[in-house]
Amino acid sequence: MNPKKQQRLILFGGIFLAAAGAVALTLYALRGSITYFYTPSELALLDETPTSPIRLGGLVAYESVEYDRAETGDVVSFTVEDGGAAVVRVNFAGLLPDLFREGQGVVVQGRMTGDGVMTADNVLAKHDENYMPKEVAEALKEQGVWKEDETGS
Amino acid sequence: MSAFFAIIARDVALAFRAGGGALQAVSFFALTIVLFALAVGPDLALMSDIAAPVLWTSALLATLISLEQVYRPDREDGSLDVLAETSDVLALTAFAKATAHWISTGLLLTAATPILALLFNIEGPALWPLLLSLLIGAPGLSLIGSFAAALTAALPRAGLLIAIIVSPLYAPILIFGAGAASAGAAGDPQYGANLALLGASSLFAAIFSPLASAAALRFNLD
Amino acid sequence: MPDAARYTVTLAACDLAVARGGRVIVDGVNLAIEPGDAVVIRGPNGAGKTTLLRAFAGLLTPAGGEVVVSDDRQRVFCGVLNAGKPTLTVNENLRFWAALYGARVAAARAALGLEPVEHRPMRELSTGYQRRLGLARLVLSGRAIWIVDEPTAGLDAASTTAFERLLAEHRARGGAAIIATHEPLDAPGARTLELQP
Amino acid sequence: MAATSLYELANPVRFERIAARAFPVSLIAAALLGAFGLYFALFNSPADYQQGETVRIMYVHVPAAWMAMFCYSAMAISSIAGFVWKHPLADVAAKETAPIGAAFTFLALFTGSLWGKPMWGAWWAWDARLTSVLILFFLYLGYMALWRAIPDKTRAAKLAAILAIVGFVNVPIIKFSVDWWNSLHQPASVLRAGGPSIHADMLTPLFFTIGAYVFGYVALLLASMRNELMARRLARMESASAPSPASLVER
Repeated sequence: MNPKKQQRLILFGGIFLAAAGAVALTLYALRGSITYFYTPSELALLDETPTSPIRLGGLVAYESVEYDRAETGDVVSFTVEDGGAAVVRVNFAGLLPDLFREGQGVVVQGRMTGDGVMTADNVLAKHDENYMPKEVAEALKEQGVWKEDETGS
Repeated sequence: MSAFFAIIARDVALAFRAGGGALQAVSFFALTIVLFALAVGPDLALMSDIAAPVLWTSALLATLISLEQVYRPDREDGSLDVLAETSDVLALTAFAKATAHWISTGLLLTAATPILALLFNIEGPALWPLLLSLLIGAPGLSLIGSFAAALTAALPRAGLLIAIIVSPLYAPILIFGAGAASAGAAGDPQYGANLALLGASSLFAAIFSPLASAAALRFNLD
Repeated sequence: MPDAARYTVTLAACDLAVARGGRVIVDGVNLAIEPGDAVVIRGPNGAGKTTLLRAFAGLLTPAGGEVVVSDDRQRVFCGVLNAGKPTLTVNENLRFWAALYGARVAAARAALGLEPVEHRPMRELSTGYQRRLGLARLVLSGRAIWIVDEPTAGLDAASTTAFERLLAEHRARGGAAIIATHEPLDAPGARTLELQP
Repeated sequence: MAATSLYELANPVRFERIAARAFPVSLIAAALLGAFGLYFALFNSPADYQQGETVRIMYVHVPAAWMAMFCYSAMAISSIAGFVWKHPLADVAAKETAPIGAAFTFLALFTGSLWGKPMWGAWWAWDARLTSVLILFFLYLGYMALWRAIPDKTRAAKLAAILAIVGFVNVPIIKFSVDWWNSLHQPASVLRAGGPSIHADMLTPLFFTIGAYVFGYVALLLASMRNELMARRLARMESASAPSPASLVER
């Protein structure tokens, strides 16, 4: 085998191995799911509560939002759920985005300050891919076609 | 195949001779880390929180400044012609050049990390994720970087241009590298996934970089 | 030199055109080179000698026509640059090339008289010795077709004669050479071509 | 048919003739569609059930983001065409697409930021979609910088083409980033399995503005390609005074 052919073989063999390795690693990583935020259920599965700042994503539970107008300013607390058993109670002092409401998807940045309790530095509202006029949304809800879990997540 | 190793040996030797980039890169690495530390101030807890991103960014910048040395000197003194006329598969030659660059910068930076990490209050077990991520990611930095160096081989002052071209391409390696190092230190389960994606990025760079570099070099021979 | 190792490589340029900076500067070049041939190319500065040589060497894609070589791996190009590394010693440079061309150092080093400076870094050498190191690569490569740009620029009379002798030996073994130069070159039987607008 | 018309376009003289006619047509189309689109977007489309009036930013933002990716893809495809078919206009098209694409990318980032503040509560978030689009912007800048840095334009065309092709990996990452990672940015609404999830009353103005952006791109591209070709012709005329090609003569 002449050197050129031999080197071509090395090149293509190397490319094939590297490609296989890259695909395998990517599949492995996607199985572990690399996330922009944790959901409450994922957080509950962790062995120990993270001490560093994290992002928490989920839906604001219905009838969970409480405003505490103390002298320190507006403090709001609410529960974030993801349909599983685990929930996280979030305390936040600051401006909430327009989209923030019960049942809405949110991404909360902050630190865990206890088991299932989080102090937020920032609350971001996540909006979904559905765009429609208000009347249509209401009509859909009345007809019962509207599935609540379509929002957020 | 002996040519492959001869190229690596020569480039590594050159990097450590007078005017070579190896010691400059590692000094720059140390300097950036010190400057970061001075800017952050004395908060040790904050320092260990940001150690991984700071060391990763510094390693990236140190790699960046040494990239101009990969192909431009060879183009200027005629060596590139010799490499081209003796190479059977130019992509393998480009791979050898990138490997040599990794040995003389990336590996050196990784080796210097345990000491420099002390400046950011990182020691003991927290060090391992950082070292492992650099070991996996730094070859990717050299591979992608040497592609940008090949594109600009014929340009006399390409340092800034290389930085502009290569920075967006470096983004995945930086994100997954610093992400893995941070997650590993914090005991976060995303450590493995970040490390895997870092490895995938480096392997992907190992595929495209030699081929693209070879194509670029051919047009830079003219 | 053993007579058995005779070269049989030929090179032909057919209607070759080369461009520099997107403009065709040389065209209509037809040239056939047989074993033992030497071609000296002359012409004013900027006429495109170097560009043409690079096309012969296969380092530059022609703007038109083609260069055909009977064996692709038998060309060696030596430009005005010596292709050595200033911080490496003469021996280190030679050994690196030897690894690339799959050849040996000793004969080439002796042929160009480089022994006295073999352990010195290239940047410490005089211009003449640096050029000799550059030319040593032609001999070292063991390739049939030398393509050389200004081989004797910066060489003293004795060194020029030495190069002429090496060239004669190379041709005697069936080797060929294309040389661009402004200087007088004693190469018996060489064809001289002029680049004219 | 397609092949012949492509090769007809390949001839710069024919291109000039066709472009001279296509340019005003696409400019007018862009203006009309833009006017219709803006009218519908601002006055004749409903507010969103969640976002209220702020949803109207979508009509500027979504087409800009699409064009950002479209332009990069067009650039990469022209670059490949330049290598494979040696198409004389391919590198001109790629080169002139870059600044337009960069402008669209900037517009997408800027309007997205304006939209993000009231909706999400942040001007910027480092999520996968936003980050990958920002990287796209820098890829455009790198591509343009490379073109500018290399004085020899034939070489610049080839090297920039390699860079454009390499950078193309980012385009699928942008498109699928919202599916692969659970990001802050919402998933695709129009091009998705199961049909658009945008109400028809909102889809209409969106299609108008998308049309306006596409024709706007075509008009800008044609204008700048004509400019570039004219500049090259001028450069060639200037170098015509240079000596004619030399040839080898036996002496």
